[in-house]
Amino acid sequence: MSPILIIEQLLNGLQFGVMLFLMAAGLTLIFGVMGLINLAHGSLYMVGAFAAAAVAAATGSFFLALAASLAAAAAAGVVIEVFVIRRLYRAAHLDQVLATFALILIFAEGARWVFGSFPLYFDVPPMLSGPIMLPGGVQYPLYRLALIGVGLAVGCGLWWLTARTRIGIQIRAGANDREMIAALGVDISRLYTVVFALGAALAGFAGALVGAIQSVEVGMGDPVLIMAFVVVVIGGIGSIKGAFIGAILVGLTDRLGGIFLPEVFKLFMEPGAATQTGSALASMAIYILMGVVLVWRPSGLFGARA
Amino acid sequence: MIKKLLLSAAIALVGTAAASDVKVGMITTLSGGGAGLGIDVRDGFMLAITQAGRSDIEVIIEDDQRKPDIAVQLSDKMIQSERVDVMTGIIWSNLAMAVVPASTAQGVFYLSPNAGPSALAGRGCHENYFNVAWQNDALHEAAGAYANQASFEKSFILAPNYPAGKDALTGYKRLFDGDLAGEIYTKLGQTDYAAEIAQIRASGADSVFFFLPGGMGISFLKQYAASGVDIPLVGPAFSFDQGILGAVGDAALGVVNTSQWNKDIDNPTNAAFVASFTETYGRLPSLYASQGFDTANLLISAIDVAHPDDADAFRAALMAADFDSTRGDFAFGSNRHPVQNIYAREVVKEGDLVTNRILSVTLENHGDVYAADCTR
Amino acid sequence: MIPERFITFAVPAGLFIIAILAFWTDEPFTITLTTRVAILGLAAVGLNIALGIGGLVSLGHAAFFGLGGYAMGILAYHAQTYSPLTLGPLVIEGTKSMPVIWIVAVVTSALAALAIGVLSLRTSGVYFIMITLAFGQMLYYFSVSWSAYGGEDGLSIYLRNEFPGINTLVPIQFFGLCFVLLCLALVLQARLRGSSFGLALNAARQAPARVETVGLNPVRLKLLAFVISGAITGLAGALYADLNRFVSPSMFSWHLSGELIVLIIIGGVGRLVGPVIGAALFVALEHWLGGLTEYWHIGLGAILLGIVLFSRGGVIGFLTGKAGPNV
Amino acid sequence: MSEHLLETRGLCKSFGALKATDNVSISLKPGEIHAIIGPNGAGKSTLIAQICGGLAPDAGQILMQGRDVTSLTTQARAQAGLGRTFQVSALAMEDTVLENVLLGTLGASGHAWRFWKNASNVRDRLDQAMAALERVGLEKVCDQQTATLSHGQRRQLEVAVALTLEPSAFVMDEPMAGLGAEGTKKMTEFLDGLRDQAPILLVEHDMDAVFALADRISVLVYGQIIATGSVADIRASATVRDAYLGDPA
Repeated sequence: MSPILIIEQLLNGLQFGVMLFLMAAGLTLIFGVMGLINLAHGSLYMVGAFAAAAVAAATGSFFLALAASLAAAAAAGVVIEVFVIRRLYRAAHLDQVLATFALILIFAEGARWVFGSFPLYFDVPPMLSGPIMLPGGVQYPLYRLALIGVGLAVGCGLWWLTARTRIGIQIRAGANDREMIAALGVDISRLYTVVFALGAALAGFAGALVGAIQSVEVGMGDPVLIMAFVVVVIGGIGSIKGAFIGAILVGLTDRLGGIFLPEVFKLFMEPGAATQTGSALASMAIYILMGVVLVWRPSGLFGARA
Repeated sequence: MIKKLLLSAAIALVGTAAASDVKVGMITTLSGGGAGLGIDVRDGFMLAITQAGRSDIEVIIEDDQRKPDIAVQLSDKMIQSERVDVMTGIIWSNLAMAVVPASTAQGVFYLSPNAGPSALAGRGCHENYFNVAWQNDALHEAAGAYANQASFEKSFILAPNYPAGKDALTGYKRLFDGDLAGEIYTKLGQTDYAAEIAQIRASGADSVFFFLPGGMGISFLKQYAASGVDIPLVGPAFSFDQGILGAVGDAALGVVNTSQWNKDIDNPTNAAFVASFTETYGRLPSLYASQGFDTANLLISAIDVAHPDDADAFRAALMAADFDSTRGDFAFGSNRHPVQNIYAREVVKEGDLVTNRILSVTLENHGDVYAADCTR
Repeated sequence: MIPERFITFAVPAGLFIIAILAFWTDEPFTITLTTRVAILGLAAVGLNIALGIGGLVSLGHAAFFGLGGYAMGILAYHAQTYSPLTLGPLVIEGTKSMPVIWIVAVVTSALAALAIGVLSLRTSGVYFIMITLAFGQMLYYFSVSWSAYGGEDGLSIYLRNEFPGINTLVPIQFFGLCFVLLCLALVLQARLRGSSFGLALNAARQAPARVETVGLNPVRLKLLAFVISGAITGLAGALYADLNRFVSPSMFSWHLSGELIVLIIIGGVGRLVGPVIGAALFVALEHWLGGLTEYWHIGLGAILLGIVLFSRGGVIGFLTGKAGPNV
Repeated sequence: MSEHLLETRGLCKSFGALKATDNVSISLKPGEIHAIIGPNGAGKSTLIAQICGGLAPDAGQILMQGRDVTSLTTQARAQAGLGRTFQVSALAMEDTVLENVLLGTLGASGHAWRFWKNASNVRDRLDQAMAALERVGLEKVCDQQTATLSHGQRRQLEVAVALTLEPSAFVMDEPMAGLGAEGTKKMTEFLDGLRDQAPILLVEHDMDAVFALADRISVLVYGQIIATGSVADIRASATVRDAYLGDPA
């Protein structure tokens, strides 16, 4: 293992982590403010990617495509908030699970109906394609570096939004005390729609950003959704800071585990079996991390309540 | 209304009365992830049936949603309720393992248009199971042989951590004479290959062999192109099929892949197939479509000789493989798997269209190593 | 309005009659479908004990379903290949005997439920949902990457396992076996619900603080409910594997966990035979809608949304005019 | 054995800079009703939560009959003889009135690990439960769903559940809350008779009821007990008047 390889893997873990953060931030906000568990968050990720791919195909512009992903996911978010989710705030978690599960089915098959069964084409813009040489001789894809930058910028933006703006104060108040926010005279139903749309837009944005280097296809949101759940559980529900730290932890664990666990097992097993065992264990690494955090802190690293 | 009902009832009666009709059950993936492959097989198959104008062949099509348990239930339905004579359609090896042994054990013929797991080619072969596509290893072996022809000496190889992935790497290694710079198994369904690409970069390999079907391959190719690593790629056709190339775009250009079919194989059957498929469905045919088309034509050729009720005669007719294949010459080996040419193709741009062009024949009349184990 | 007691007896009887009619009219596939209803119903009855009485919204019950399935798959695989299973010094012979397989399935899934329950019950509410989901996924990925038993391809068991005195390959006989187990589970749930344990568990869902202040431990009550629930779902998994003569990681998939919850909600949460009604409707929908259009999931999703938004209490709630317990 | 059935010694609990409980020492003797009064936010709920086991104190001890129970769980304290009623009714609303009381009898027996026999078919428990319901006058509605009870009846049911435990001490959090004049009167009479069975630590806002019932009163302000004494002492205390009673809030 050369130091260059290790640095590269750290960057990869970081890049994966910040993208997870975009997903997890929306989930944790929506849960923190409205007490809603949204399984359809992965579908919004997919909506963003499909919208971006469609717009990129029509206009050829990557940045228009990104804008489209934000708009489409936010619009989808508003639509499902107004027609479905709004009726579920007072409902039991069970109803929320079921209704958002139903939304997954509708979105997945709907996307296939509209866009067909084959993956869509969506690629990195020429100005961001190709590798770049980092100090220390590490060659790294420019686009991924840009993803890390964008993710960190969105993280800062969210921090600024929640800590420094009026709507942020309302969001934090809503997360802590729903009666209080009503007493402050805030239009709750509008606040909820705005937060839901914001969470949806973040998910859609992540879908588009990642879609450019992966395949844009039906069901692409499912694995990310479950990882984002793990992030939220680790970070603590309702905490943006927790989502950020959790996402980076999960990103690093997942990426580094996949590479280094087989190497570790090679120290005392024959290579074939070591690769097998290492890969099998690596696939469980983030869940084991989650288990450890739960034993240590049942309400997550930065969670206020269990 | 009532007249209509009576009419359809009459047709139904006639339908059941005509005992010489052949019932074909097609279980394939038409919804969910990977539906594109099933749709291509279905469309290719039905194109052949329609072109032949055969009204004595009734095809019942069901969607397995790529779920093995659904596939098993559908095969129960086909056999117990519809009482089909022949089954076909399954795309995925794991679904084939769930359905094929039980079906052939119940006396039904099965013609595989895509999956060819090694377990069904060797000791687990069955006299009623015919594979019209390839044994799973074939394209990977061809990739290994191509690597020798291209004088590669040090390959980095990767595949998802599941049985077909392991078969792929085994297949490549079987014919590849060089050394391995690295061998990794990725997570099934993995979409980010940055870590693997970093390892490839650090490995000092002169070639990379990968088997990453479906969305995995798309992700890998895009990320590989962006990484600046310029070690040549080799892979089986699955990641370069016409449906996928549209999503990969220029990132795939120049990659060599192995296939038993391409749209520019020069024979009249193939030319007619490509033209009529494109005209009927408004898209270029894929590898899978050609396999569906060949499967149907093989079936038709056998039905012309004998009805499946006459199992021995029908089996012999299938074995003769007396039909015009889109691949040109086509014959079965002793284990009822194809013995055929495998080509190296290169991804090229024809106008705006990213597609494949044949470079050379990599393996001639290639069978599989499991045939010796097949004693039935 | 129909009394719930009537529904409780009519639903299993109806399922039985359909199977018998299918037998007389020689429609083996209909029997296979009723068997599927019985097994999915059994799995959901298991979940209903945790969910309907204990209020535990587990989105990871596929874990137990899959473990039950793999208990069958692994034991039968070793019996089928005549190779014993070696775990270090321990050598276990495979078996094709259903009763033995069932016991192994029940014990394995109960132990797994204990481990997952201990961790997830440190939390509640949404955390619980997400954590059970995550642990279910963990087993899914493990089964995919553990190649000794087929990984993603799964394991085919060519012949159904054996039960003394019964030819399990005959559809109606295998249905009978599954049906009896379903009825036993229903009786067990009914007794459990009326027992001291059921009373305390039911109260632990509605008012955990009250249960604590009378000197009972609500977490322990819920943990035991989770274990019983996992064990029953595990048994269903073993039967499902035998129905299909095949096991694969898809038995662990989180869509299946979601579908089990769907079955319960369609029938009515916490209702004794709710899961059976749910399973029957689900299987019927899958076959009718699935026959009508490739995109049948859209229809299924719309129906589910309708149930959540407009009809509390599922089918039984609608028939009896009484809303079910609040979970 | 201590003469105090329930006692706290130097109890402290802080939330950040806020001292919610500040060196609180109170006791409960056999046969008495000891009322805790104080303005909103004085820390009454925090105090009760520590006594009953929902919240761990930062410092200090809680003793029952001389035994240190500070580290015991809520369940263990209940089994040691602590009967509690809640400010907001915590009842199984979907169950019948009888089932709620049967739950109490299960607690009294120490476990609920019976899985087959129907819970309402156990003779002793049924008798015990019905007796408790008769004490509070709810025997006629025992088969009704709890959610259909009036507010006053729910308060009575709370008490009945606590009664089944045959506790050695009661902790009651605002049992009069939300009751009308008539209900308060009935509840006052009932509690008056209950003190001989077991003493009551009573947190209550209704001053008339407190003055009618209490043997001793402790006044809690900003987490501190500023005075303890008889009804007359407290009425007369200038400190209390300044800090609390004189305050129109």
